[in-house]
Amino acid sequence: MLSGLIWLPICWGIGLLLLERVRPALVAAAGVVGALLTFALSLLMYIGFDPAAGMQYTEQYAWIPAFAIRYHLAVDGIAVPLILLTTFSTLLVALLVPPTDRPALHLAAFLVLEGLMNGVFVARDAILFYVCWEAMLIPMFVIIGVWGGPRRVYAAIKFFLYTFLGSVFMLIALLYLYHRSGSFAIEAFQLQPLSLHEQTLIFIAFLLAFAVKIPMWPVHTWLPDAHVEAPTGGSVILAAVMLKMGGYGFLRFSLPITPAACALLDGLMITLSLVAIAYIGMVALVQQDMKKLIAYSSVAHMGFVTLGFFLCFTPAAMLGLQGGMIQMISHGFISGALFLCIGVLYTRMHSRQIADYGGVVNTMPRFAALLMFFAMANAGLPGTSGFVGEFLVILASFQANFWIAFIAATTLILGAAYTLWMYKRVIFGEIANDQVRALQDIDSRETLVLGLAAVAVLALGIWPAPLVELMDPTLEQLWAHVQAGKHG
Amino acid sequence: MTLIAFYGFAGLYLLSGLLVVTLRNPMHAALSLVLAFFSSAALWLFLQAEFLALLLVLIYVGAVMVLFLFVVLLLDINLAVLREGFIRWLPVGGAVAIAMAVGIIAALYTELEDAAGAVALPADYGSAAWIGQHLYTAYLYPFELAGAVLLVAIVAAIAMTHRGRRRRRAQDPAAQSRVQASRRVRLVQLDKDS
Amino acid sequence: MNPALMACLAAVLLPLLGALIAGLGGVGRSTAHRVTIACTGISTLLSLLLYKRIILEQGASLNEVAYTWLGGEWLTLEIGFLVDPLSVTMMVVVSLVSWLIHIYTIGYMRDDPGYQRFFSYISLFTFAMLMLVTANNFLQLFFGWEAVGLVSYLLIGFWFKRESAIAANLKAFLVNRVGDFGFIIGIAAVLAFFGSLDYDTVFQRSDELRGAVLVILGQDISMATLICGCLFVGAMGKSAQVPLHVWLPDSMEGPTPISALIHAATMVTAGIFMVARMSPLYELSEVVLNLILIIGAVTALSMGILGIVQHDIKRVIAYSTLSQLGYMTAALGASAYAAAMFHLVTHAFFKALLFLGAGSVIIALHHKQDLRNMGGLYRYMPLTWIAMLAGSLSLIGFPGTAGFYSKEAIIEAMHYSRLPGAGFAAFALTLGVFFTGLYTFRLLFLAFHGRERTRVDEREQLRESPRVVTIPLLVLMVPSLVIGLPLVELMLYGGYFRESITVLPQHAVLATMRADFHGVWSYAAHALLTWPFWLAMAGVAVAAYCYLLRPQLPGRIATAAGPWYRLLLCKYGFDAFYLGPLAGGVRRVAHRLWQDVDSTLIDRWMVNGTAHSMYLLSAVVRRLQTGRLYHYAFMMILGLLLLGLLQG
Amino acid sequence: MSVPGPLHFLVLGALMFCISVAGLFINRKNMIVLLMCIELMLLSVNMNFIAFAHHLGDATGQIFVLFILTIAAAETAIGLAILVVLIRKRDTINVADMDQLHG
Repeated sequence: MLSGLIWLPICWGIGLLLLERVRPALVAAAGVVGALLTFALSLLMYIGFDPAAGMQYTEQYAWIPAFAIRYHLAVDGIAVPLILLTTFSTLLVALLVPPTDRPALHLAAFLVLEGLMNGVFVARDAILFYVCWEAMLIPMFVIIGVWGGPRRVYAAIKFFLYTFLGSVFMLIALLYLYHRSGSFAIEAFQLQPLSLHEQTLIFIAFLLAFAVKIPMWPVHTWLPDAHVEAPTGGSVILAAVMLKMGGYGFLRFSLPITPAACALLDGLMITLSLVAIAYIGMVALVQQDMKKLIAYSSVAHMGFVTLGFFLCFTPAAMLGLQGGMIQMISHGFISGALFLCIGVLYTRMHSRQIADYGGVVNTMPRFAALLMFFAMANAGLPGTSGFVGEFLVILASFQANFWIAFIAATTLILGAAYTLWMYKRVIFGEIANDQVRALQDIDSRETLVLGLAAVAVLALGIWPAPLVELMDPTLEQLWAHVQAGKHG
Repeated sequence: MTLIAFYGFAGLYLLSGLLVVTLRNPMHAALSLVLAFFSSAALWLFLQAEFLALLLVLIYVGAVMVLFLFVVLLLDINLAVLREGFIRWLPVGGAVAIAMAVGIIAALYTELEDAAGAVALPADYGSAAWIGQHLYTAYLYPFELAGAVLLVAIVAAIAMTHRGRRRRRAQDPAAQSRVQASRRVRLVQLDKDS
Repeated sequence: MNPALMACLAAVLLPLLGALIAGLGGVGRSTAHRVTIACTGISTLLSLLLYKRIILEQGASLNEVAYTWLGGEWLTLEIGFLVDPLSVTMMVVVSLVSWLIHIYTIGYMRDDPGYQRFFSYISLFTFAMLMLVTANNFLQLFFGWEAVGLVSYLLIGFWFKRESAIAANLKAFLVNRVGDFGFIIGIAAVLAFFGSLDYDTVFQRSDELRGAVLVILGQDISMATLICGCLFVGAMGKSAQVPLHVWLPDSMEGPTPISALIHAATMVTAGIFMVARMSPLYELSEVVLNLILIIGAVTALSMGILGIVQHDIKRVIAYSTLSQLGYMTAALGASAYAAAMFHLVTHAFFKALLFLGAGSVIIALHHKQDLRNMGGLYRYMPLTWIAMLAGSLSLIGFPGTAGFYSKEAIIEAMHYSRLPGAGFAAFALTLGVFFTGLYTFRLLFLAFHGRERTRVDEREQLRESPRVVTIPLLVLMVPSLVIGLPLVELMLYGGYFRESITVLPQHAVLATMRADFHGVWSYAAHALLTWPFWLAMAGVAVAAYCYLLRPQLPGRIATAAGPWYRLLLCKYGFDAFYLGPLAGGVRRVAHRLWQDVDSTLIDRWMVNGTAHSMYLLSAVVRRLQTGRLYHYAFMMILGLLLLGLLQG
Repeated sequence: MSVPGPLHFLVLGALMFCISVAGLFINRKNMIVLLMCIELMLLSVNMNFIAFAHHLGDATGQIFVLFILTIAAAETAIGLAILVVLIRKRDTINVADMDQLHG
């Protein structure tokens, strides 16, 4: 089942390339079918998944016996929601109209990317995880590099090198852990007793890899460039799933393997997250480019994820972990949808500058309504998923320290300010220029895509219980392990 | 008595080495190298390495040095150019050499001072039979290898230098690419009315 | 599911259903308004039924959980409904006023393109307000709180083509969000201390708060003060108390029905309702009660004064709302929660009446709102004039009217309260009555009496508004005038709120006032001798003198007052401060942060910087490869030498 | 007749080695002298080998010298061949001119 999740999209993508030679007309439809099949497979997995039973659907084959590297797949409460998010976002992107030049390669890149991302989430062997982690960069590099905007080459290279530099340190840490524990299995890493000094070094190595991915404050400057230059689909997947890799990494590697180091450095991590929330929130306020604004808003929202995770040494640890996880999933839907909306505008007006727009509501009322819904979700309106994650994290952070909650709560004001100010300048008001007057409202395909995202955001906002029940046992286990680990 | 001879030959040996390095004319340098070989052969005799000493003199000096001389004579090297930079680089080279010498000798004196006395040598030590006996038993394989190396050297030397028949029409791309315009094209100023 | 919960669920969810049908159903104009009016009508009926069951028949209050929102044994958050005297009163007020306004809107928005959209928004608002009111835990309260903020944002910016409207709605939302910032910290504090967000558990264990202390920045702040203070910040944002009041006058950009519904009757009272609901917590913190008292008094007085200088008919009423909200907050401060709720109920009716009256004037004058070119309208619009007169009398607290009973109770409560700020509050509120009388009748005289300043060609078309507008006016007139009589005895002194409001013995202001209350009419008669009545009449006299007998006198006073007048005009400089230094300052700092730190320091220096330094490094290394043999030999020997030395 | 101790020969070898190294640097121009210096270096190394062989009464030193000589001979042959080809192409054997391989 899990191998299917990895190899089905990859083979399907390659199949698309072949299909292009035979019957190019079918490529778009085939792409959608591929994404749909993977989504169905992930749904099947979700239905058959029993939250309380820890690791499930395990598959284990010897891969490189010489170094005890095994092709070992399994999935638990943390991975299932993220896989669902991946397959759902890729389905949304596949439904979009592919670009005119080389559509097959475009869809193939996305399907291969989806396979690799699923690979990262299901990998239980460190080397398999690392291979998928690095391989994932290649399709995204191609997507940004080929179909991107004017400065795409710079952005693609910057994105690739930045992430790559980070993950090289992770490789060192993995090798050291292999040296200590004798095998590459993640369980072995987690049970391997390590001295505080070792743990701190390993934690810093992992931090470099995951901080770049999330992105955390000082290493985030690649994200606005990557988003501005990436095509719509690329931006959606980059925002919806690739940013979660960092968070997943923290949960899967940093916290369980080096709990003492996390306890030692959680102060630093919390400060970085708060800087991301407040400082980036203000920076987002003054952006002129819509995509850059949403990119900075993503950094601010992901700040909540890291804040939530690193509250796990305070009294309200579980709240923080649940809040962080939900924030990841909800941010995936919301920012994915926002990028889809900007994509809709971009395909019509070929500009992302807020100044070029004004009074779009007069010509695109339905689009304005949907964008209003997503803007409100981005600002964390209760009833939408954006609120759930932030609410839990703020509740948890108050029990840690008043001032953490104080700064984290500023996101209410900043989030609303930059999102709605952008919304006002773009949507409300008189029609700014005749290009805006010539805009047509969104067609049925775009409405379907945005509608699906809206349903997901609303459902998670009104009734988050199923998602929480799915993750609760695994988070409980992780928290117990981290607590025990502290004195180990 | 042997000491005097030893110092004599040693002095000769060092002097000829110096000459090789300093002489302007490569011809003289080659001859002083030959002298160095002769003096070192003599010194080896002191160490009861007769076979090798003779080997050195007969084969090495005979063949290799002759080859040197042959090549030196074959190529008419103009001497003026050769010695140009000599003085400028002397201090650096000299300083490094002296430093190395001091280093090595200091090491020698500290390490070997307490070396045990000379070991009793077998009667036929250093003789051809003795070396042959060792050579063809323990060191047979390296011996074959040495032969192979020599063979390769011969083939390589010939392949490189042999120019084969004159008439070969093969082009020489390196030469072609290095041609300057001035040697192919001549601009001539024509006056108006012609 | 017992019938009461079913009724409550239906009452709350029906407006949502109506909103969805009207908004997304793509239905025609008439179906839209019929569906929404039917839904809100049924919701009003159900509220009245519940009211009868819980208040009149003293039935048990209902506290049920609908579904678990977020599971996990760490923290269970549910969505539930609490129907007790406090919330059922609010339910009736909200649904009744909203229903009347739905009917009124048919006339007001007749020729507006966004007709269905408007109806869907106001019934969505009703749903959100009912959710807020009937919540049984802090989470749902916060959901209703923000949803109401969202709908007010949508409605203020309803005419999205008008630049001023979309500026006003963004301002309203952000100022509300500033309030919510404090509110969410308050909720986090509640969870931190009590471990649950459910009203029941929190209120039963509320006395554990007495000694609790939280150390912030060295000082230890009592937990009760922190929780109540933060929650009150939220209430200030929503009920537009002084520092966060700037958005209410600007929200008049929205159509008049919503000004009546949201910015007079229901939404702005959410803050008052919340403080009344949290009375068990507020009673524990004298500091916060005193703060509330002072802020209420300051708002009442300062906003009342501003009402005098406004020229836009809706802004005058908006400032009057601000002032009346100040009265209610002051009542809360004095622990006279019942008086505050009573004033809330009466205010909802007569303020809605005033707004709708103003709306009908605006319809007649084809959306002109400036008092300076109105006058003498009573001849053309007698019904509207009577309604406005009734509303004004009730507003200034003319003895016998509903407004009189509630405002009189509040002013008296000030005298009995022993809080340090009570003296100042009593003075401010009594003085406020004079200004209330002044600006209310200034509006009445300028609009309906005196010289006709309307344009000549319009004068012929000046006719009474259509019946669908005047009927709600007349219907509303009844409660504005007479609602006080039955309720004053019951609400203030008759244990109307039973267990939903708890008052500590040392704060029981209303209990002491019960002693000298001998029936409704004697109270009214006794009031003729007290200060507030004479001040109100003095206000009316001054208004009559200035605006009827000597119309040019106010102009001369204004020029004479000079700087004072300008201070009032710029509304004490709050707006200037918020837009200039605060918002502008944040933008400037953000710009500096983005340009200097983010793109220059991190991006250009550290990221591209490292890339460039690699380039420089490689340029240097390139020169090492000279191509000359002896250099290489030399380096080899040098290496050997160094190795030797290192070994040696 | 007492043979002088190994030390003298080692010192000789060392001195000769340093002289040839100096020769490498000093000689900026001539390839042939370069090759000769290398020959000299090898010779000095052989000297050491034989000195130790004699001192330890062991055969390997001498045999090794034999192999070094063969290698030296091969190396000289090829060196000179290259020299000849070089002269034919560049008609100069000035070491300073041959720096086309620089960075």
